[in-house]
Order: sequence, then structure tokens, then C-alpha cells
Amino acid sequence: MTVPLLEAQGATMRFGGVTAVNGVNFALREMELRCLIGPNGAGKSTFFKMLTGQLKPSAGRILLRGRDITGAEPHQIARLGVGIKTQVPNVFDGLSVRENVFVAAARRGSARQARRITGETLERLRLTAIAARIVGQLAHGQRQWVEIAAVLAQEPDLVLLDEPAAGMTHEEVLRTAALIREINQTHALIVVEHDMQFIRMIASTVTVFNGGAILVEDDVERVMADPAVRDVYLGKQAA
Amino acid sequence: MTGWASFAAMVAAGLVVLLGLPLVFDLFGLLQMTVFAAMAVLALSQGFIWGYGGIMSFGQTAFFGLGGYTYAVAVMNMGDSTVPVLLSVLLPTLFAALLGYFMFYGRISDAYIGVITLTVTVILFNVVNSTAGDFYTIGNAPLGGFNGMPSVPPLNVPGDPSSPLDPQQTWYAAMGALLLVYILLRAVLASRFGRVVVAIRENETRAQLLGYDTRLYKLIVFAIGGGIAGLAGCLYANWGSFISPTVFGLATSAQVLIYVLVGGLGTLLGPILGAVGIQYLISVIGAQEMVNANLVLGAVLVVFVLLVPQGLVPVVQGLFRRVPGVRRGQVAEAAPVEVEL
Amino acid sequence: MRPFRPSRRGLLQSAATLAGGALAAPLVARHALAADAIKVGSLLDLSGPIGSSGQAMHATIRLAVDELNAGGGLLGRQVELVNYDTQSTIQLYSQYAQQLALKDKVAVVHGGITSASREAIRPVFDRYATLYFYNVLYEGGVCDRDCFCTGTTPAQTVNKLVPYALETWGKKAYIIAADYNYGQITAKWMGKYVRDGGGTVQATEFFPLDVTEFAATISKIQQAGPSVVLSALVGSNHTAFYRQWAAAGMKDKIPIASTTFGLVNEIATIAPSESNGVVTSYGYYEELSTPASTAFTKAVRAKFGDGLPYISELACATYEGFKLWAEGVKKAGSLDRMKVTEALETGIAVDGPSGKVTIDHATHHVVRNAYLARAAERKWDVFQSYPDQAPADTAAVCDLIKEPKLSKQFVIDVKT
Amino acid sequence: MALTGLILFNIANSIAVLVLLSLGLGVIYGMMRVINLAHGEFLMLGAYTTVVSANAGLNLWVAMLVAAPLAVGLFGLAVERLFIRFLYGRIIDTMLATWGLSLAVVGLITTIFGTTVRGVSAPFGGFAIGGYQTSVYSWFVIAVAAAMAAGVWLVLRFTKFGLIVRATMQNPDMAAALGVSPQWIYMMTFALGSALAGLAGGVLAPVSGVSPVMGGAFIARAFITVLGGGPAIVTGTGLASGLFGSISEVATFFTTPVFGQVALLLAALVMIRILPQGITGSGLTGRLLRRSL
Repeated sequence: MTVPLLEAQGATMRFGGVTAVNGVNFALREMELRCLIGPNGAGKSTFFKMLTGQLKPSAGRILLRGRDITGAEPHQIARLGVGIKTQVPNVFDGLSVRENVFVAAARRGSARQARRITGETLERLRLTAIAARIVGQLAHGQRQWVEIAAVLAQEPDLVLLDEPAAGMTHEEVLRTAALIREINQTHALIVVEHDMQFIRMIASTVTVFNGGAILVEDDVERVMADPAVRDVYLGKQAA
Repeated sequence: MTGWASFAAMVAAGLVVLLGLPLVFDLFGLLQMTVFAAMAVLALSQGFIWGYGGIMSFGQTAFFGLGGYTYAVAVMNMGDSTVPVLLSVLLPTLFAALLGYFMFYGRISDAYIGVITLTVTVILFNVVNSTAGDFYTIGNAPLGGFNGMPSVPPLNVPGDPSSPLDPQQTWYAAMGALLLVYILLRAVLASRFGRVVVAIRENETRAQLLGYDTRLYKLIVFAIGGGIAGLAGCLYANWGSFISPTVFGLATSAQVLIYVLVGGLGTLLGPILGAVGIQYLISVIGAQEMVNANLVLGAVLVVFVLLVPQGLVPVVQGLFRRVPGVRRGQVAEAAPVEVEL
Repeated sequence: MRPFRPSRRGLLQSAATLAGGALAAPLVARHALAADAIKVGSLLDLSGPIGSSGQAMHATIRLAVDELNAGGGLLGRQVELVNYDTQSTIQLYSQYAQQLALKDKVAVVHGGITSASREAIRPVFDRYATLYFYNVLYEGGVCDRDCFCTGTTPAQTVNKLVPYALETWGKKAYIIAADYNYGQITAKWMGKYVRDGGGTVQATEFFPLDVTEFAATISKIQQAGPSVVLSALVGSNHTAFYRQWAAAGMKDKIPIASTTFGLVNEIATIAPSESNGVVTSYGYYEELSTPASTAFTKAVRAKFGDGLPYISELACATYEGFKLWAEGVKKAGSLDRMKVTEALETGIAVDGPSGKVTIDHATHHVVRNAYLARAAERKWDVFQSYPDQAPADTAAVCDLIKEPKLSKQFVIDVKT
Repeated sequence: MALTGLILFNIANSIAVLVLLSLGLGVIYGMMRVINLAHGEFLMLGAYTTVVSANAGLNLWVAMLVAAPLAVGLFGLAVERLFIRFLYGRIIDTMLATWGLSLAVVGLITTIFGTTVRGVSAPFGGFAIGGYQTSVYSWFVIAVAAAMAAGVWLVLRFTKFGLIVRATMQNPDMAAALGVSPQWIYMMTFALGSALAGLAGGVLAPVSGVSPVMGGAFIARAFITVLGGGPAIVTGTGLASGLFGSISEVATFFTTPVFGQVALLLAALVMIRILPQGITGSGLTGRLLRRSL
């Protein structure tokens, strides 16, 4: 059997008396696109933070291509090829769009190479026109794009996207979905989203989180049809 | 490109000051400008680590004092000043690296970095202050406790201790050092390393998630700042032929912060102008007998922070660029590196 | 070190004056008023932590200048005081010292309060050939032909205080002192005189200048049970010791003798219940009832009012230091530094408020009276005087007659 | 045995002094994230109010316990209205402004009262523990420190003001939701912190050297204690005072005052390294004390 790209074994995160993520077993194949859904507080973002080293798991292991990265520093995990767009736009507000992407591209290779990647990425995400603008002055949706651009410029093997379509216009959402499918040609992805339509546009397999644990993991249509999912997730969303 | 143009203009202006001042100033004016230049180097070190590295050091004077004492002790033992100058940069750099390791690898938060640096400089003050006895002599150099070390030999022509620099040459050395530090910092900031440093100031988490070991970057920035402060200490000890523990004192630390804030955080020109302006103000205040010196200085600071909170240089830049001024404390909105002076 | 001579740049001289003028704008008016006056520099801390010591010194040097001018001036010219407030900052001492020597070109500088400030400016005046007077009681040992020290040193005062304490109260002493050079060296002298008098030193403790809590020390002193506490504590923070000592009810149990208490108005600021009975030794007390002293204090109070702090040895020595210099100038008939120095070295004396004050050629210190006094109801009760005390401590290491080129401060090796 | 009792008493006194010095700063920093660098001068103003009004004939207890906190509290109110309120959220600017304020206040007091002022002496006198004399006034200092800490805790825990303050600390919009303007809360908090500093200055006046520059000796210790304590104002300040006070007192007694000071500072360094968010903000103690005030 091939080694999964990413694997979590009994990953657990406790804060004081609260268990945010409880014994999650999770595996992702190379080049797979996976959606993570679940109500607010289900532990999705906490799980992402454990994957990227921002939180050290209280118990369990996290493996990247079979290599144990439990408790590694965020920068070490990033260097092993994991890029993340966080839930709240996490960009360099005081720098220009180009500089944001350049800093992401510049970690390895020559400066010339970094400039080339920067140019290509800006073009690919149609950000060239606003490349000189200061990111802090851009609209919310545009800042999301800048962050995605930075993640791509980093050239990761695995891309984690936490609510990439939040706060975007309908047209932007369509573009984002197209982009995700395009990224998936070359990269593995995990996407956290609430928007079911959006998930239908992109997903094959969906993992549902609830109460810090995995409720169900299946094909998108079957998950949608699952009454348990409807109860915890859609019911919650309606409320 | 704006960056290059402003850089060239600044270096040219620096050279004019370097070469021109001895032609128009008398000896006293030149000596006064020499100490202003030394303090401007200190202000640059604070401005660099704080304004660009986002590291809030309350105790940059620790490295300043260490540099001064290192120079004094070394030159008294060696005679020739060349190696002591190098040591006065090297030792504070190493000390800063060590302290930086302690702080940044210990995940100590910003406000606490302020406390630790403050504490370190207060400890150094207490320790050096109580070295009055004969016991505290390093080679030929008694540390002298509170009284400090008088008659520190001046800089000399490298390799020739019998040719000490005269005041005009000392000016060239101090101002030349200031100019060099400025050029060095501009180069650092323009490099890929500098971009990352500023990016870390903007958003440390993002930089980590992009694969940068931000602890290492901050440590390097802090060490560079320490070395520059050490150089400033060497120039200062050399200017007055004297060094005493008050260089470690809280009053000095606070003054350096004020230089940077008044001149403009997130710029390099600002700290230089702030240092010269404030020191000039202080020396003018001391020459009058009408009003208590503290009262005037305090009032100036309060008014300044209320009316010109972003510092002088950003305000002037704002006037020229017709861009709304950037408020300090919201560094996140500071202008990008390439257009800054 | 050879004196530095500015290179001549004839054509640029006027430009230099312009730029210099711009730098020192606040002084221009003063200069214009008294173009041919003799300029005398004064460098004292008038603000900041050490400002409390400088206020009275500043007052008495102004008085001395005014009196001289009222009497016709010096060499037929008026004397003008150029004063800078050094704000308790060493860097400003160096800066203003350069300004006085190079820009104001004063004939002499009186000033410096802490030893650190003196050591910062003494080399500046050596380098730029300016005569310098340090008018403060200190630890002794300065040996520099360009510098005169007119305050008392331990041999003149500690040498009276300690034997008195041992005879009156007993032979076991506990020494507490400020943790810097003055305190460290004075504590050594105290120890020496205690042993000379057949006593024992139980312990010696040093306190950084910003210490304000003395409970632990008060306990330690009680544990040791000395017959007298010898104090060389310095500054307003350390004043807290006397208050906490009294609050603990120790004041009437173990007596205190001090080389520093009362110099900066402590006698007026703390309650009699905290200060009564403390014995000190200085070269001058405001309560001294000689005609010269009474005239002096009346003149000072008339000019500066009762708001001025206590007129201690610091203020008196500043006044006398200025008078000594003026006598030197009169005798030399010139302002030239070397001529005035040589005139002073002939053993010039003035009758000051404290009595006769005579320059000692070998040390450039002074021979002067010393007094013992006891605090009583916010006053000093002067109960003993010792005329013409020589600076024997400095004399043991410094002989400027034999070695006029010396310029250093000896750390005197205190022998027991 | 008597000696042990005496040392314990001294430790209690030293802790009490640290609490007095830092609680006012702690209230202002803890609730408003404003580092008041003029805090030492607020203490000094408290001492001056006590000394000047007592010399003018006011009863010492009234001067110390009423006049000093009242005067400094009002001064704090004025400072908040005139400067600080323009600077909220700009921690660096408030530091610069309060530093300037501290210089100006020192200058102003020197101009008005000169460099020295006639002090007041401590009431009560001494008492003996075994064969050792110590000060009754220290009991009073300890009592005031305890009362101050308890008072602040009770106010935060049980009053409406306390509730609103705690809510505002969590989220400024919360106060607005409760029908109170955050501006008002900040103003009152700053005045409260100032009044505490004034009270502390008043209580310490009889056992300190009262001068315009006396604040300088206090500010570093207060600053380190407050930040060492972490986010919980009373618990944090209290625990940090306890830790630093004991260490410096014991070190001073068994070695020298210099080492006592250095020991305090080294303890602070080590503690911040182990608990980077202060005692009540990190590590085991942080988890235990997360919900404390």
C-alpha cells in the first residue's frame, strides 16, 4: 500500500478542560482534493492549526509522507511542502501585493527565480493590475486572493484552504472554484467550506467534523443525503 | 526607481555633511556634531530593530554601554585602537545574539521583550556601578564603578597608536560611521533578507506559514542592532574620552526611544534627525535659567505626541506624496520599504 | 596629551562664527551685553536627581560674582558668569565643558558635583587648557596641576568623626555606605580610622543609589549590635534609611555618625525625631557663628530667600573656591592659566565663611578648618572645631611640586 | 527564632511595598493596556500631597488616606481627558506621552516646591520581635497594601462597575451593549489607578526620601512586577510582588543590597523565560489562575 501524503493518527487537542479535537484519524492521498465541513466549533480550524504546527497536538501523531511532523515548528512543516490560507486573511498588510507574493516565493531558489514565480502567480490570479497596491487598503475578497497567491507562490505539495470563498462575490466564488480545480491538477488540497453549492462545484470526497471528531467521510452526494449530517450540520446552519 | 533616487540623494547629502561641516563649523560645533553623530548611530540601531524588525527593545543602551566599555577596556590594554573598535562591535553583537536566542527561541511576547531588555540594562547598570574597587581591573583598565573610566585613549590611525586622531578626524570617523551604517541598513533592507524582516514585522504567523524561521530572522536583526549600538558606544566613549555606568541608565534608554519616535518609526532618516534635534534641544535648554529643563522637555514631548504622532519624517514625506499620514502604532499600515528614506 | 590647536582657516572664519552663532542662539544676547567682561564658567546639575545639591552651589557662586563686581570687578573688568544646567547627565557635562573651553573661552570653570562628572570634564579642561575648580567634598586622590579641589577629603573630616564616635559611644562600628566610589573609598577610610582607634568593624554594607528599602539592613545591624553606625549614604533615596531607622525605634538605641547626612537639606526635610543626635563632620555649617559665616549666610538668604536649601559645605566651598581663584588672578595680574596656577601655588589664602582656606601647592587641595556637629531640632549644633586641617590623604600619594605633569585620580591605598 | 520572625516580617513588608508600588500601574495596564511611564511621578505626587497638606496643618491620616488618593485621582482624571484619551490603542504613543508627562511633572514640582521639601515622620514608633526592634508603621503599610488589593478585587468581583470593567476588558463593544460608554469606563479606570498610586505614595511618604525625582527609583520595579504578574490584575500583581519581594529581601539579608536588587531582576528574567505571559498568563499557574482577577 502506498504511503498517504498526509495522515493523522488519533490527533487530539485539549485546551484546559475543553477537547477541541478528539482522536481524529485522517488520511489524504497524493493529488487528492478533500472537503472538510462541519458546524462552527467542530474543530476544523483547530485541526488545520495542528497540521501546520501552529498548535502542538496534546496526543496522537501527524505524518507527512510517512514522516512524523508532530510538534514540528510551523516553518519546518511549511518547508516540507504544506501551504495554508487561514480563515481570517493572513497577509502582510503593510506591503504591496507584489511584495506579499515575492516574500512567499523568495524562500528558496534565486532572486531571479522568485521574481519569475511572483510574476507568473500574479498573472495566474489576475492580480497584476493591482500589484503595486498596499494590501491593507484592498477589499476583503482581494486580500483573500493575495493570500491564495502567496500560498501558491510558495509551491507547496499540499494546499490547505480555510473558507476560501467567504466574503466573495458570486463571480469571485466561481473563479475560486475554477482555481481550486486547476490547482488540483498539480497539488493535493484540503478545503474547509460552509457553502454547499461551492463544495458541489469542487468536491469528490467530503469529511464531516462534529464535536471534534469525524462524523462521516464519504462521497459528496452520499454525505449530502446522510440524515445524520443534515441534523448536525444543516440543522445547525439553519439555526 | 524611487528607491535608488532617494538612496543616492541621502548618501550625497551625508557626504556633503561629512566633508562640509568642518569647513563651516568651529571646533566646538564640530565636537558637538560628533557626539550627535554617535547618538544618531545608536538611534539607527533602535530604529532598525524596532521600526523594521518590530522588536521593542527598551534596553538598546545595554549594547551601547557594552560597546563603550569594551572599547575603553581593550584600548587601554592594547594601545592601538583598531582591534578595540572591532571588539566593540563584535562583543555586543554576540551578547545580543545570546540574549536574542534566550528571548526569541523562548517564544517571549513583544511586551515582555521590552521588560527583558529593560531588565538586562538595569542589571548591567547595577553591576558596573559597583565595580569601584581595585579588584575590578581588567588588565590595565580599572572599571571604576560609578565614576566610570576617564582618559580613554582616542582612536588612532590604524596600526599607529602614536598618531591619535584630532577632533576633525574624529568627526570624519563618527560621521563616516553613521553614513556607513545607514548605507549598510539600506542595503540590508533592500535585500531579500530585509524584505522578509519587514514581512515578519507585518505578520509573523504568515511568515512562519510560508516557511520562514522567524525566530532566526529576529535574532539576526537583534544582533545587527546590538552591533550597531556597540559601535555607537565606541564612538561615544571616544568622543568624551570617558565612559560611566550612566550609559546603561533608564534615562539614556528612554531618550533613544524618543529619538526614534520623534523622527519617525519605520524610517531610517527619522531616528537620525530625531537624535540630532532632541540633543540640540536638550543642550539649548541647559543654557537658560528661566524654566526647569525637565519641564520644557516633558512639555515638548507631550505636545509632539499629540500633534505629530507619526514622527517628523513620515509627515514630511506625506506632504510630498499627498498620501494620508500613517499613524504610528498601526505599523501595519506603514509604507512599503522601497519608498522609505 | 598635547593641547589641541584648531587649524587656521582665515577665509572661513566668518562663516564659522555665523554657524557657531546659530548653534548657540540663546547665548548671543548675553555676550553682546558684556563684550569685555571676564567669563567664568559654572557647570552644575540644577535639575534631575542631583539638582538638589547644585541649587545652593549655584546660588553662592552667583553671590561671589556679584560681590566681586560690586567691589569693582577683577583687573578692572567685570566678571560674567556663564552657567549651564547639566541636568544630572554626564554627556551634557562633557558637551558643556567643551562649549565653555572652546566657544565661551572662559578663564576658569567651577563645577562638577559627583566624582563621575568631575572625571568626565577634568580631561576636557586638561586638553583644551582651561583652569578648573572642583568645590565638593569627595573621596580624595585627584592629582592634576590644572585642577584645584577645595572641598574636604576623608583625612580632614572622617579622621575627626570616627575617633569622636569611638570615644563617645564605643568601639564596635557598623559601616553603611552608598555603592559607588565615594562610598566605597570613604568606607575604607572609616575602617582604617576605626582600627587606628582600637575599634572593630563588624560589617560594611553598600547600597546602590536607588535603594529605598532598608528593613533587611536594619535587622542585620541589630543582629550585629554595634556601638555606632557609620553612614556614608548618599541622595534622597537613601534618606529613607534614617526615617525607617527612626520608625523602627532604633534611633535612641544605636547612635549614627555620618559623612554625608545633612549635605542636601536633610536636616530641614526630615523630622527632628528622625535626625536629632546624628553627628557629622564637615568643613562648614550654616550655623557657624563667626562674623564671616554670619555675614555670608545673611547675604545668601537676602539674595535667594529662605526657599534655598541648607547652606552646606558644598555651597560654602564653591564660594571660597571662587574667591581663591579671584585672589590668584589678582596676584598674577593676568588671566593666563599658567600664571594664575603659579600664583595660586604660592599658597594663596582667603578668609572665607568657614575660616581660613589655603591652597596646598603639592596637592592642589586646600588646608581648611573642620567641624563636628550634632543634629538638634532641625539645626546643627557645632560643638567642636579643628583648625587648619591638611589634606593628608591626597598628600600621601600626590606631589605636584615634584611631578607637575601628573593628571590622574589616585585610588589611595588605605593602610591600616 | 526571633530572627526568623523578624525576617518573615521584613519579607511581608517588602511584599507590601511592591504591591503598593505596582497595583495602580497594574490596574491601568491590566484594564487599558496603557503603560503609564509617569506612574513613579503619580506616587511622588501622592507623597507630596501628603507632606504638603500635613505640613499645612491637615491631620496626617486624612492627608495620607484621603487627600493623597483624591488629589492624584483627580490629576489622573485630568491627564486622561487631556492626553490619554486621544491615544487609546496606541501603546507606543501613550508611553511617549506619559514619559513626557513624567519629566514635566518633575520639572513642575521642582519649580513649585524646590528640590527638597520638609517631610512628615512615621507615626507609632517601634516594637520588638524577640530582641529585635522593628517598625509598627510597617504593620500599617502591610495592612494598607492588603486592603488595597482586597478592595480592588472586591470592586472587580462584586460591583456593577467591576462587571462592566471586566466586560470592557474582554470586548469594548460589550460595554456599549450594557449601555455604558467605554470612554467613561476608561476614564474611571485611569482615575482609579491614579488614586491607588496616590494612596501608595501617601503611605510611603513617611518612610521615603521625598523629592521630585523619587519616582525614578520606583518605576522599574513597578513595571517589572506588573508585567511579571500577567493579565490578572490583583492575583498577578500580588503573586509577582510575593515572589520578587521574598527573593530580594532574603538575598539582601543574607548577602548585600546590590545582590538583592540583581536577584530580583534575575528572578524576573528567569520567570518571564519560563512563563512568557506572566504568572497568570502562561504555564500551569496560568491555567490555574486563568479566571482570576
